[in-house]
Amino acid sequence: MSPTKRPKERIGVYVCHCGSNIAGVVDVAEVSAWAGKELEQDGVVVARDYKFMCSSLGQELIERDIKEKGLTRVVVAACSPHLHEPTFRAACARAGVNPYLFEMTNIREQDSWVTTDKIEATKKAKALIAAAVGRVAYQKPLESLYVPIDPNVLVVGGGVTGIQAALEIANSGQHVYLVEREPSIGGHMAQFDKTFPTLDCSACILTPKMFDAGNHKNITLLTWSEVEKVEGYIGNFTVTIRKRARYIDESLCTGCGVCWEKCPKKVVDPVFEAGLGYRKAVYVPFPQAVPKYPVIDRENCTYYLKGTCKACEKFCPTGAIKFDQQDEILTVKVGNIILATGYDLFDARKIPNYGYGRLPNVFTSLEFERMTNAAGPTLGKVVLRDGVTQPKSVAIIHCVGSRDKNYNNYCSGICCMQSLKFAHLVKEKTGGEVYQFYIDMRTPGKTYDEFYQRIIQEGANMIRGKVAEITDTARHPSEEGKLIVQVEDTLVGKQRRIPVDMVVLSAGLEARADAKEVAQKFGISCSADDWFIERHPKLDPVATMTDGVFVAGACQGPKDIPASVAQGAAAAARVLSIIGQGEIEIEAATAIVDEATCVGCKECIASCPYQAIQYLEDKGKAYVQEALCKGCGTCVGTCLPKSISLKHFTDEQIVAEMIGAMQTMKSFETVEAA
Amino acid sequence: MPQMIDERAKAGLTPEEDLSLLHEVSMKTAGDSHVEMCIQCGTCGGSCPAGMDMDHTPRAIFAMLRAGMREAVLKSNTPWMCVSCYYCTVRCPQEIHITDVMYTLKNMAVQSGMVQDSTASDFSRTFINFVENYGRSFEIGLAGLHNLIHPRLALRLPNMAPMAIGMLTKKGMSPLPPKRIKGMKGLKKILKRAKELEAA
Amino acid sequence: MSDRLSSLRETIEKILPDVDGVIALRTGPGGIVAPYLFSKEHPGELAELALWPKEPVPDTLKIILRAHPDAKLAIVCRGCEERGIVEMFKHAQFSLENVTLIGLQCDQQEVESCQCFKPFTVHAKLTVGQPVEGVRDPLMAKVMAMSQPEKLAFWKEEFSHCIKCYGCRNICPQCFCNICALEDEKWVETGRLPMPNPSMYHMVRAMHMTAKCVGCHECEETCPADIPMAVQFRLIARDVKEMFNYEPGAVMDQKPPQLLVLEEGEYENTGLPH
Amino acid sequence: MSDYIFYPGCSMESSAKAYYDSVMSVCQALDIQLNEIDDWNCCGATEYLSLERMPAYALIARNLALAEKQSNGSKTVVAPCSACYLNLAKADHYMHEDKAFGKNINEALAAGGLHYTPGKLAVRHLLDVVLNDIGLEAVKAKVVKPLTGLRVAPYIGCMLPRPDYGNRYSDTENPTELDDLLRALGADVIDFPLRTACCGGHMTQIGPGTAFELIRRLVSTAADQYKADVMVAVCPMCQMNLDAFQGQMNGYFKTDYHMPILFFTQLMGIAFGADAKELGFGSEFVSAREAMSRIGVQTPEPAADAPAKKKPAGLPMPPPLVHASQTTTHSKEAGQ
Amino acid sequence: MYEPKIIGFLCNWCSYRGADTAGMARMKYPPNVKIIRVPCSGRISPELVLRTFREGADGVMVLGCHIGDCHYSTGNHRTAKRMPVLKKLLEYSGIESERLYINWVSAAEGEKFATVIKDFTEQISALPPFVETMK
Repeated sequence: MSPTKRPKERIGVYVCHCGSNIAGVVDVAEVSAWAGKELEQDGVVVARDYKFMCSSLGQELIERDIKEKGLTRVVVAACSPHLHEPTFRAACARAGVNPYLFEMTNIREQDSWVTTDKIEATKKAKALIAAAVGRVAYQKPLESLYVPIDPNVLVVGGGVTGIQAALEIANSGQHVYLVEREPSIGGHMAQFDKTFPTLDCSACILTPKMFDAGNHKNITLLTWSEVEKVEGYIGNFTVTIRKRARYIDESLCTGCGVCWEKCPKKVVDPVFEAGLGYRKAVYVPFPQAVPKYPVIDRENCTYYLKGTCKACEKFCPTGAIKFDQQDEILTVKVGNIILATGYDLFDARKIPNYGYGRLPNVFTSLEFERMTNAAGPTLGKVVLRDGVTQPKSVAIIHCVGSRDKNYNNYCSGICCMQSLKFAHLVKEKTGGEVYQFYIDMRTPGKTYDEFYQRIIQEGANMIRGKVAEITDTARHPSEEGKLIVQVEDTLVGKQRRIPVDMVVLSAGLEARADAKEVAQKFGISCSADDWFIERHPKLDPVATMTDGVFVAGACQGPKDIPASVAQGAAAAARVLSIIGQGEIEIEAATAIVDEATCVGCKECIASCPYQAIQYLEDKGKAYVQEALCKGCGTCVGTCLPKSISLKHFTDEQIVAEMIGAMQTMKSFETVEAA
Repeated sequence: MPQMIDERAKAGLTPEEDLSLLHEVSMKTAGDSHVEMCIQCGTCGGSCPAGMDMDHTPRAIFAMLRAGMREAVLKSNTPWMCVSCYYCTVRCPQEIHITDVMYTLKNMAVQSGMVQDSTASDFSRTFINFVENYGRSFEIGLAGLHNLIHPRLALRLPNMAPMAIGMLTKKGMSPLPPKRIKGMKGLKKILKRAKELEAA
Repeated sequence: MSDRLSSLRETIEKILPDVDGVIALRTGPGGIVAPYLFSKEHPGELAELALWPKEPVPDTLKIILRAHPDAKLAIVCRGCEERGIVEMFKHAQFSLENVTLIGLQCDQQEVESCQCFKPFTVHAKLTVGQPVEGVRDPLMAKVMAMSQPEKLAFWKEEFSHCIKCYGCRNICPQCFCNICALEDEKWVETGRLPMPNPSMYHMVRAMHMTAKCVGCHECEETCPADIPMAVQFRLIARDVKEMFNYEPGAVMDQKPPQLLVLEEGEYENTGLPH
Repeated sequence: MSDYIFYPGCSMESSAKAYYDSVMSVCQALDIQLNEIDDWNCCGATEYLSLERMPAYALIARNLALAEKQSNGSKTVVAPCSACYLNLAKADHYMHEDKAFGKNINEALAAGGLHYTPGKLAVRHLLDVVLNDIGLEAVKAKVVKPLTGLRVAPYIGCMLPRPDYGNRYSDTENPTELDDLLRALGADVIDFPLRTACCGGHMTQIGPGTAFELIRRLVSTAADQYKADVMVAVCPMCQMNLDAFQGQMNGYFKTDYHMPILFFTQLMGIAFGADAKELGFGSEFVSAREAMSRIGVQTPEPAADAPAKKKPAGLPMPPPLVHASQTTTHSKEAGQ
Repeated sequence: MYEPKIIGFLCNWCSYRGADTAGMARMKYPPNVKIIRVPCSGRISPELVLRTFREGADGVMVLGCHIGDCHYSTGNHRTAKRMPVLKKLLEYSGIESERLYINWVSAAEGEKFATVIKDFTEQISALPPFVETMK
């Protein structure tokens, strides 16, 4: 029944209980006994089940069998190979069996966890093991390829996470390219006034780090820049970066500020001031910006719009204004990449019943941050949209756009603490009444809950209930001229209408609007909510499925400042450990052409997504360049005479795997029919 | 043993079999109601235009369903106060089909005979009697009949009579029942089969 | 017919001095018609020039060009044969740099005999005869009209006559591989007669013909069991044209669609879920 | 000429005769051909659903089954009543979403020799058809008598934008489609914050206190806060609750509102130059005569405008959100 | 009622991970589909699908990354072009073309994976066993 004459191999089968994860549903003892008996003809010489195959004892069990029983092939039926394939490959290698002679089949994620019927789950496990045994006999030893690691590192995103990562790496002596899309590094943290729970000044703790990053001899700072293209693989990335024209000659600019003082064009700043304040058409986002050079906002600059003005040019003492400057395209070589691209704020206009954008005195959390910032548009005063009136009562609404399937299903994590901080700031700055509307109070960080208790003590009114609507339609004279927050006080069980002067929406955190494109550019994947996916949620939180590409901070999921900084440092440590190795192993499963049978029709060449296949004119044959081949096998799917094959995924292997599963399924059918 | 049940009742505990109440409601609601997903946030109760007049807010009803408080839920006026405005449904962060659940609770209340104030259910009954016999509804006859059944409603509404007269004069509405649809026989068969299926 | 024969002869006579040879059909000894390389050394042989029955000349071209890559040749080809030559060229089987195509347009009678959908050349600079309209094989509509069990029964019956002589593959000008998947036990149940149902041999072959079959019907001509296998190829060819706007042999530098990335709007034609 | 399957609903034959007359007039003007479903039955309103689920949906589905059978090329069922519209759309949606449920309903229908294929038909409200199939430009082209000077409160109500299975409306809480239409007629449209608040539904019959409060909110906000001349409805039940019960509401709260409640098609008819009587004017409880007389004479009465907003040098507001649905087409045929 | 035998060819990066995601969320689905992991759906040649039917499979699934999200950039484009043609061939040969199923499931779409498996198993159960049809 085998596709070609089946090779004689000595195969060991190991069935993992995974505690009760597998054994609770699959009858593992029965499965291993069955494999030892029914699959003997296929070469199985030993079959065992064990509580935790991935434990050191489990691995030793395999290693001992390899040595004592002379196993030439190993099959492990356990969890997903994405989790433990490397573990068992390494165990095999230690005992002298080439790691590619090992096969893993998934009876946890794809069997015991998804099947209700225990008998059916056991049968499925048998079929999957038979498939793996079928396949493993045809597997061939492969030698891994090693490539040297380029010690330079790319860090994308200049928020607190990216700055931390860049500094850690630069301090160790390696070179970092730090790319930031805005004119200055600093990110969201630079917009805040106070940080929870310590209430220390955000700028005071961030500015020194920004300065260090801007002046480090090992950091090339590329602001107002974006990554356009990424090619290559771990150790050998080639990155194309667009350095957008600032229209400022950086070698001449001293950052004196005359240009933005003199610029007559005032525009709303939607980024740094969160739309609550203004900047000029030539600007630095904030006084402590790093680098100090301004940029000209071409879309709003009078000169670009009308052809006249040039006030900045006239007054610039060093002649640094360059209206004809062009974008620069840079190509850098790096060995590793850290993505720290941060988050976007949920757009509160999407919730019509909260009236943001329609009702003037409804503000977002980021607007409120700017309002409380001493360097912000109101110089730190808490006022209504008219710019002067101090509110006597403020409602702060949690979970805006978070924990809501209509918007974002997840908890944004930071909003509870942020809202409590706002309550404190309102009390401190206005002495007015504060209402907190929350669903559940989540304060799990160090000294976070103490902060919550402090705010209660300060007199904030806590109302448990998700706000239904905010309206200016009064039902009662006492409500006239106010914003009315309509809510069910769920602890009382009654609907309440609370009139206030101002509402602050604690908008949730979202993945960047272009996260998907960025992920695609760097070859990583996004979750359904567009957050970047880490390699393992617990054990490998900053690596990704793409070797050499790491994620840190809020681009991976909502995070507060301490967690972001920790991840930035963690990613840096991972990168440094790779650089320290000097070289790295890459996938050995590449395509190969059988020259004897290749007819030179060039179909594989056209079908390769990577231009990895060459046509040898002299021989009239195709040829795979191993270093370029990524091992997708699309060429194999194309080749009519099957002259091209993919190592570790050959037709023999796949057909034998399929037959193993089919035969077992059929044998159950026969037994049941009898 | 009976003593033990009393003890449980005293302790505010409901008999265990009623923990199936939530599931029952879910099963009896058309489509996927997501009713078990409630996070008790109160968006529904806060949104409800009739919330002020309800015994329990919809949120509280979901908590009571979870607790298996069958009698309290089915005797509550909450579902009967629902005006089908669907604010709760579109705002619910868990996408619970709250309005549809209210219909289910009304169905269950009527079937179990636990309805406390029958004004609303009788109105529905009167309404569908016309539909089941004529295939069409009959607004003016409906209002009249409904007020005959519930004279205290009419007392509460002394202005009802002029309005009914207005219907006849201003709108030229007919005081006669609607014309029966042609396919009444077929419709009756359909409804009969549907009722059997509902009972199954 | 004689008109076309004499004007073909004139055309060949004209071109013969400039080339090393002209591939065309010749009535040989015993009246057997076969491809032949006419040369200026033997101009008299042109008296034996023949038009019909057609023979797979693209293969002859390949054999000669493989042996003599620099030869300067002309070839008399019909519409189907021209498409076959173009496909072989696309698949790097030979270079057409030194080859002159002489298009022979089929007449109505020949079209009927082959049920050909496109009985004229489009690339050849020199042509002989007047192009006539193609026809659609009526069997295509007949198969399409069948229900699923009827189709199954129809092919079961047809393929039951197959003796696995591999004649259809051998004659096909597009089957130029050195080794063949149809001889591999992995894909085809070799050495089993009658064929199991469904016939892997014919299914795999039909898949290989996707975007390759030029509709020359040589396979059906050569089949000793008269199996109308080309109907499947034509039906699929129609789908490929609808989905990816590709027709084998029609455009010189158009690559087969299944090798390439999806173009704008193609995905919508595939019927795959979104 | 665009062809549609038409489900009028019971009210159109009785209390909402004015709606029926004006719909017919407007559709004729816009070349909309409405083919009434032969032998349709009542949709059951919210009442049948309150008592028994399966029969209620079977009752609704009978109409869909008839429509599917009688459909002659058109796959769109148009209902002018929001409640009918939602019931039909809901039955189609749940039969589609919950396969077992759909099977049961079809089993019931089979007892009457009928069948409905879920998803086969698109159920739409007349407003949606006018806006998205006919379009504002075509409507504008028909206007001969712009409603200049008439302050109109656009009132959509609940069941049109919610739950909005087909994503046809820009917003479930603040849809501006009706505003756009009325503006195209030349009316002075107020930014009515309660455009989708509840009219009281069946509570006028069973819990009048609750209903009166809901009516009061709508009428008083339109009248006092926004000085509207008339309020425009898209549903017979909304119109009836606000119009017929306005007097009782006044009695209940000791107020004195006189807010005429008109159907959007009545105003369209006027703008298209049709005769007021043929559009059913005069059958409303709260007379629209005074309000309409203002545009009857050509000189528009100076509206009691709210004082022009002077922009103080305050903080900037965020720009309005552009809905994805506004950039794409709203009209969606069934079966897509 | 027979138990349909189904083979699912899943790409390593999206669909196989999608199956893992379904597992991690403990979503239940029928056990009929046996998964074979391949690097990319583009690896699946029509011959492999046909061979699987020859072994008596009642249904074959090919699941890959969404178009545009392929780990190998455009490997799945080839799948999207090859497999519809194979479906047509099945149809013309008198084999129910719904026995071959192609869809895209991302690593995050555990729920979609479970639904796809449920629906396809149901769809195949409605057909007679493949070997019966071929008799």
